[in-house]
Amino acid sequence: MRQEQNTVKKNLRKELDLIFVQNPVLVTGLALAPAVVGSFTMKNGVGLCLVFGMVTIPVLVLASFLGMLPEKVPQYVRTMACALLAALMLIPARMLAAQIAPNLFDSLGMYFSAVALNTVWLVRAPLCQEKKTLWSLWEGVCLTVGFSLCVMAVSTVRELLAYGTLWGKATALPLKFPAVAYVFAGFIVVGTAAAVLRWCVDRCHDILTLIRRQQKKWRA
Amino acid sequence: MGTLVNIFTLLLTALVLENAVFSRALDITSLLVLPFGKRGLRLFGMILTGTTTIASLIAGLLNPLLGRWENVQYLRPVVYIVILTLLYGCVCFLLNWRKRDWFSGHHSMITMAFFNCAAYGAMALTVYSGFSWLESAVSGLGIGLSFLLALFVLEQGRRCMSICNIPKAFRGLPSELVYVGLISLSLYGLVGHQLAA
Amino acid sequence: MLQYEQKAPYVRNRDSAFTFMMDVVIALLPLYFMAFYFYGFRALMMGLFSVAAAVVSDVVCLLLEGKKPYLRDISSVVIGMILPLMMSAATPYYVVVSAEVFAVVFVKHVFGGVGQSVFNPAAAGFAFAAACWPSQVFSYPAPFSSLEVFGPVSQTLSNGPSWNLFQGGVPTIDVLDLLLGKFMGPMGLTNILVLATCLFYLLFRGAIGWQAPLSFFAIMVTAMLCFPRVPESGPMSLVHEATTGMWVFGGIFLLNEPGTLPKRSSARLAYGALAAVFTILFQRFGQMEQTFAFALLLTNVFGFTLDRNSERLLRQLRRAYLATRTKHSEKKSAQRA
Amino acid sequence: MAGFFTRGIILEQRKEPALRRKLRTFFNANYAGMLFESDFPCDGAALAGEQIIEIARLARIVDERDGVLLHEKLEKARQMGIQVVVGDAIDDEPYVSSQMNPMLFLPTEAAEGLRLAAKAVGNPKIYFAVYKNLNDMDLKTKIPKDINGVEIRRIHGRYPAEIRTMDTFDKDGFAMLVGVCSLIHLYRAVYEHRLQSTCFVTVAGDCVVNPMNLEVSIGMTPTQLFERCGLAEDPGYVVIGGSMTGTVCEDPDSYPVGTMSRAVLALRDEEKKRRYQCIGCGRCVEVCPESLTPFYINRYIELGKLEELAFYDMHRCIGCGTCSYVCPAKVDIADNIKTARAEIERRRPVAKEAD
Repeated sequence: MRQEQNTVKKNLRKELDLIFVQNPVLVTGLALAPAVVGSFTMKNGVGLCLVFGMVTIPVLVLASFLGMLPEKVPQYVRTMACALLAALMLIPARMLAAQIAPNLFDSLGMYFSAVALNTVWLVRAPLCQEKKTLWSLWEGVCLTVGFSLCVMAVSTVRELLAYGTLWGKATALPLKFPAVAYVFAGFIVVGTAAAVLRWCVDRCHDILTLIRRQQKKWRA
Repeated sequence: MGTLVNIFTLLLTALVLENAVFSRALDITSLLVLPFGKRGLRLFGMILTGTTTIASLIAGLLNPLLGRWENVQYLRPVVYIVILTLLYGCVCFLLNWRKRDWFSGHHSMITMAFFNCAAYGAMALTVYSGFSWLESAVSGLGIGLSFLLALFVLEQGRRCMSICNIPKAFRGLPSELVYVGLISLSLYGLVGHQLAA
Repeated sequence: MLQYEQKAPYVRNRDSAFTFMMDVVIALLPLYFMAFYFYGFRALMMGLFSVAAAVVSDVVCLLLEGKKPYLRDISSVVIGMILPLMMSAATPYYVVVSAEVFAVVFVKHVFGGVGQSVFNPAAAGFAFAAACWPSQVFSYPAPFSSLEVFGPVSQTLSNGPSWNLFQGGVPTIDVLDLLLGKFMGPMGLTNILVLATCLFYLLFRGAIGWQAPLSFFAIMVTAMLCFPRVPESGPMSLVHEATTGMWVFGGIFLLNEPGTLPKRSSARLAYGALAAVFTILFQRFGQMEQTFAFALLLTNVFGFTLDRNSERLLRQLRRAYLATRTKHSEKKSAQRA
Repeated sequence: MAGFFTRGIILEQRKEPALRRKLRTFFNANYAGMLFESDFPCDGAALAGEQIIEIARLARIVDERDGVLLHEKLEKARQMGIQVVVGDAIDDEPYVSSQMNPMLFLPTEAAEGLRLAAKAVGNPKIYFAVYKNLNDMDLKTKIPKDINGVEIRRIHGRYPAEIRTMDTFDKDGFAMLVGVCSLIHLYRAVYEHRLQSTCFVTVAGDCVVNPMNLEVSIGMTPTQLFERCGLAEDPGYVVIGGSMTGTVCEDPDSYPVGTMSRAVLALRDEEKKRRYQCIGCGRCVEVCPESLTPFYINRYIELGKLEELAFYDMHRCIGCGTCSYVCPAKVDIADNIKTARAEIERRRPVAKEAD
């Protein structure tokens, strides 16, 4: 029983890495296009995270079910099924987005549905086929949290700099850089966000090794 | 003669003015991250050009049909993805039937090429700007070729950055992102405004 | 008494990186004097603010990287001095400072600091400012109007002759004013004669190579003469373009930034030509008034490739030359035997 | 300022006090007794070519230009059929005049030695080569047109003049360079059966009171030489060899001066020689005589990527030091290249054993 619990804790720990150490957007760099272009206001950021969540989690769950299909079914049929599910999930995502902010779809344009085809589930779906459905659900949730953290961070920074507003409400920022909303600044902000994340992860890594070395010393 | 000039300007705008990668950041993931290696990426570029041209050709053909469905806004993205999956299905079926070994080797490359923001963007662009079927094919070709152009530019960038001692936090992906960002800043001088997404 | 880390050539050239950068600063001073002559103290204050911002952000980045900032390394001062000259004298200070911080932090230090700039920081800074606030950067006060040093400028700002050229109209300023630079234009680069003296000073001091400016100006002048952008005679269009355009200033200071310039002389010729081609294309199809900075950013991308290809070309030439020489010497030894 | 079309650099030679002064001798052993016994007659005219080479072998004369034994060099030249023998007195490095000064102050020995060498090789044309750009303000010695009938040809151009000597003599045919000092030793070996136990050294530098050229017995230490010439102040560092291509001598008390060390320099150490970071100005590329790109070579060496250096032809570097001389950021490119070459040499045998 204890050994089985350890594996569960280890798996949980491995999935949690997906959020910070292996962040899908900033570290492995998947699904970059919407994160770079789409996220210039917080509303857009929320919209992107919503669609990403609505698409990736069901697809990964479906992938784990597809794993049970007989071996004869070729792999490309499974990816086609996942893609169709992703397309169908767009419709409820669109309705939900209309509730949050009326003109969300127009401001995002084609990037709203481009998120449906992101490379995260394309890469993760074959891996999830061997997993049990609960684990792939958990992985989907971790991926979505990782993606949304990054996109929300980038979009808040860009909105603050570009329009000086937070979720549409003006803030007391004296300086406005209208160009931060453009595409080139999106690249640079995401690049610096990736660098800052790596810097923080390195520093936490150093601190953790220090603590572990301290503990070893106390125990010895 | 008129259409020829029109096509040439269209191709030029798709290549330089509204470069799919630098002005619309359509296909950054496969450009920066996917582990296809140098020659693999060029092959991937070819496949991507094929998919974008065919996809936008079909979108151009369906254009009058899709245009009329104005009231059903939600269905349009679904239709695009369905078209893409069908294309993917028949291409995979053909390859599986004909060249099995080559297909098994390059399976992930083909899936990436089909389910790709660039392909989706090409279709959305053709319907958004209401091109005829010929113009949409040319704009799809333009988007694919702009991916190859971006690939060439980024190769030079990577080699140039290999000799700069970039601070540790910026090594790898972040510096390439900033590099592509500065190139899109330079192309901003041509575009001059935020592209209609 | 004995030191061991002295390395091979024990006699060294007298000038150091400090004197190298000081040459560029000295070449920039007459432009600042001219800006002060036209627009008063505000021009100098803008230069001061931008240099301060550049140095401060440079020091902060060095501290972040863990390196010790060194007083005599004045490359950020050079960037700080180049940037405000391209803007109009009435630009608010926050525009200059933020463009400067963007240039030093995101363009210079991300790619490795002093020597390894992949892009030209000053050009990228100006491009960022032009993208962010095109109205402030491109609206010029009339020269000899006394501008308030601090606070908003009460002068009436209007578009200069470069806007007419951009729209296709012919600017109606007589040639003498154009040559002396007494027209509405960017702060420092309206007087073409002073710019020419700066070019010769830098060439003589060896701070810039002669290849890149030569090929750049050659192609630009021929293009302006043969294909004028506005319906007027060739030489007149050349005079208009040269005095109002930013590419003359860019060809001297921005193009020859040591980091981004390729190193081989043949590669420098090709680099200057490429920069000229991009400048013309950006002028014809660009959406902005002064698009030289954007064109230069695009040419910086190809700087390294030009160097590498010219190296590859030279290797083939050297092989061919050595082959002929060995054949020649074999023939000679055959004769003698 | 790096030249427009010519490569290399103009150097301030600082040769003058040593070049003008008479050549002095400074021995620590019984110089007269160093003879070798042989039954050859004592005058050059009667000897044949092979006998001269035999004498050179017996006297164990070393050519100070490249460290090759003189008799081997003459033997090889004899087989290849050399058409021109050139006495090399090209001292193009600052402070160094250890070849020019003996030629000027021992003209008969130098000229006769050159004729003997020519006779050994099958009497082709003979010249002396001297560097042209001695642009010192206080240059008083006037280099004559010829020495005892042997014409002196001046090597034009900028600092690394060695590589251009072959081209200047190519018109006359296959040329071979022999150091002047070894010719003088050849003359003494033939006419006085004397072994080569001495070498010609310039003692100079900004800490030396009166710099001069000395004929020194082999094995003496730099401190002895400095005592002979007088030190104005403690030298910052001591250099053996030329001022551009020499090496720092860590322990001047026990370093033996050999035939190959052409100069012993005591140089003051200026603290303000601060090392900046390379700014990528490209002057080293303009100035390199072998038209290499020291900028990229140095950048790859500093990053440790040694496999890229083959593309940039680092093996063709002649180590003349002009890139480090002209670099405004005072980066030691020549030294980096030297260490990188040693590193690549160190790695190569491993590869050989592998396959």
